Parts: sequence; C-alpha cells; structure tokens
Amino acid sequence: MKVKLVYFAWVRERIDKPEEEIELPDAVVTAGDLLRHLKTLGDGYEAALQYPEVIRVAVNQEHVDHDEPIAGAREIGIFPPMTGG
Amino acid sequence: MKVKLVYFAWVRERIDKPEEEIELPDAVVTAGDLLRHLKTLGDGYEAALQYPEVIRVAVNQEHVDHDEPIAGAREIGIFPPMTGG
Amino acid sequence: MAASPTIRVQNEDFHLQTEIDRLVAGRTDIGAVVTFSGLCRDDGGSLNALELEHYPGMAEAEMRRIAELAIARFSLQGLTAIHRFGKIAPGENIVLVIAASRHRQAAFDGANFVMDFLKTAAPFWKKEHLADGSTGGWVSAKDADDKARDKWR
Amino acid sequence: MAASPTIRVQNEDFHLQTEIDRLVAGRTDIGAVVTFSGLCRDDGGSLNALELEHYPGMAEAEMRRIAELAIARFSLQGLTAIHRFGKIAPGENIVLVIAASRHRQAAFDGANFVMDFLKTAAPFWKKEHLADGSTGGWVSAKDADDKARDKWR
Repeated sequence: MKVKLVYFAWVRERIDKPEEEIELPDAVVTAGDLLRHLKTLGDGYEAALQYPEVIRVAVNQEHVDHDEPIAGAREIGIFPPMTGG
Repeated sequence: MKVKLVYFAWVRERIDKPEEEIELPDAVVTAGDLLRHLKTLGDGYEAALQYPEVIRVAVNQEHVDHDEPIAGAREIGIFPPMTGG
Repeated sequence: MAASPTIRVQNEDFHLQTEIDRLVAGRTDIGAVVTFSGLCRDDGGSLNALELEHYPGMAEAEMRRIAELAIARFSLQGLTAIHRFGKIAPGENIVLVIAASRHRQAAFDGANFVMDFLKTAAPFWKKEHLADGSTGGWVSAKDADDKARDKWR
Repeated sequence: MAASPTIRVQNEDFHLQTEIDRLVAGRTDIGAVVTFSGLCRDDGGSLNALELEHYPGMAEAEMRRIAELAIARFSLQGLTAIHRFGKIAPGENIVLVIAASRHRQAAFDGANFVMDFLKTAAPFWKKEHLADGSTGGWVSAKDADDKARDKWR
C-alpha cells in the first residue's frame, strides 16, 4: 500500500521533512504498526518516534487510536500532542 | 427616628411615590418590623407589602436580612427581588 | 496588588471592543479574556422594549462588591462590569462583563460568577413594554437564578 | 434547525466586535453572548513570539466537529471559532470563540467546552521564539488540559 505521510511540529523537525509518500509492507495493519515500522527507517525517524505512546495519528485528517487499522488511508498525519488554543 | 425611605419597581408603583421621609415609632427595631409598620399606613402600602417575605431591604445601600436592626439608617431601600443582568 | 474593577451604570450603549482594548492594552500578562453580553431577547415578537430601573448609588456599589469578590477568588488580572438602565429594545445590549486572567478557566469562572451574583444581588428591575402598547408587567425573579448563584458556595 | 458554526483558520488577526456583530445582527432571539479570546502571554519578558503550526484542512475539520458538538449539546443559537497560525507576539490574539444562546449558562458552557476540546484535539502546535534570538522549543501539552476536557464527560 502506498500512502502519503504528513508530519508536524517536532515530529516534522526530527524526521526533517514535512511529508513523503512511502510504500508500506503488508505487515503494517494498524496505526501503531505504522509507527513501529517508521522507527526503523533511520536516525531521524528513531528520534521522532522514540516514545510512540505520545504520538498522535490521523487517518484522512481524523484522529485514530494506535490499535485502529489504517487500510484505505490516502493521507496519514503523524504529530505530537496538540498545544493550540 | 426619622429616616428616608426609597422604593423601587412594583413596590414604588403600588406605594405610588419614589421616596419619602417618615418618623418611625420606637417599636420598629428590625427591617422586618419596618415592613410590618409600613403595611399599616394605607392601601398602597398594604398592596406593596402584602407578602413581606419576598421584599428586599437595604440599609444605607447595603442588603440586610429582615431580622437585622435598622438603627443608624439614613436611607432605607425597599424593593422586590432583583431582575437585572 | 489586586486589580481594580471598572464599574459603570449608564443609559447609553457600550462598545465591547473598546472595553476589551482598555483592559488589555499594553499588557502581556493576560492570557485569557472572557466577555459576557446580555441582550434584550424577544422570542415571540410581542415585546416592544424592556425598561430597566435601578437604585442609583447602590447599583454601582453592589456591582463593585461582586467584582472585587471575583477578582480575589479567581485571581483576575482585570474585570469590567457595565449595566444599562432605561428603555432597551429587543436585540440591544443590557449588560457586559469582561474578565481577564492568566489562564482560561479563571476568566470563564470570573465572568460567570459576576453574572450569577449580579442577577441576584445588584438592584436592577425589568419591566416589559409590549408591542401592542400595553405593559407586560415586571419580570419575575427566577429560582434558577438563585440556584445558579448557589453553585459558587 | 441547528445553527451552522463559523470556522476560520487564518494568519491575520481577527476583530472581536466584527465577529459578534456578524453573529447577532438583526436577531432578537439571542439573550447571551460569551466570547473567549486567548492571547499570547509573556510573564517574564523573555518571549519574542509564539509560532503556531497547524495541519491545514484537518484543523478546520476538527474545529467544525467540536463546534457542532457544542451547538447540539448546549442548543446554541450561534458559534464562531477562529484560530490564528504563524508568528504571534506577546499581547496578540491567538484564538477566538463566540457562543450565542437564549440563556447565559449555555453560552458560558458552549464557549468553555469548545476551548477545552480545541486545546486537546485541534491540530495546532506552539513553538517559542525567545527574546535572545534562540528557540525555546515546542510547548508541551499539559495534563491540566486533558483534565479540563474530561469534565465534559
């Protein structure tokens, strides 16, 4: 599955790019699987996703929990807890 | 004791004057005594103070309970429950 | 030093933006501003105007007392309370409360507290003037307003 | 029919009075308007600016979702939520929420609810730029904000 990933705040800074398209292995089923997979892709990913439990994931611009499947995602956002307002 | 009484809203309308100075008998000690005394002064007072328990009293522009003494009052306000805001 | 409230009782309308600007201008220690505007409402189209009567002197004094309680209780950085009197048509402003604080909940609570006490303790009374030319009588005080006030006990 | 919220995410400042006027103009069914303004605060004088980053598209969508929840839950007559992005100096506006309703508590609760969820669910992030030219880093999310949100459960 090919998917567009978009990164924000310090996740974006550590991975050092705002977005990318990547091909996901079949074993990546849930949002949590995706974070674990990305973490293996290099030092920047490792630094960004060191504590995956704090990372938020949005599929097609809607929040999802880490145990939710990402099948059918066109765009997946990956970012730290929100601090707006 | 001579005191200035000021009336508001339907208390004012029923007594049919906005204020007056009256001489109080010595037996009038508390705010409640004052209401009971005023009620005897005529039909308008009777109509205004028919249900004295709902009437609010302010001594020198500060709310008082009906059992509080009014000694030393220069001005006593008598009015229905407030409905501002 | 506790902030000093701005209190006004007036016939003329107020301008919310002007009052906020006055409260926050040149300051960088305010993180949250909550305003409450109370307007003359007319659901059924039967109201011509509300007439607001007040107890001059005592109205300002009560509003100031309530405002100072709120400043102390919620550590507010600033507070403004303005109440109009006279005839007010549907859609027009009646009352404005502005609370400024470092953090958002204090500003919400401060404005809410002031409104609850203002409703039940500030000497104002509303009389209805109906569209058909008659007088709808004096608005009755609501138990719900006493209950709203009691939530701050 | 439920009111439709006004949602905007923008770089430029907003004007509170204009937004209120837009919400209440020509209406006589609104009795209460509560506004919340969140400002960039700098207690110590060490902050040059906050930089607000957001997730375009999702930020608006989340704000709209939160606004529609608030309208339904508190029977609001109108709701406006505006959030800025980009560099914001101390004393400047960051966010505005306006809730309009028949009665006052619904307007207070509506604006408070929207702010609590906006803080914890709308995709915005704050980075500090310090007066000495350095970067203070990203602002951390606060447990207190999660707790504030959970009071609506």
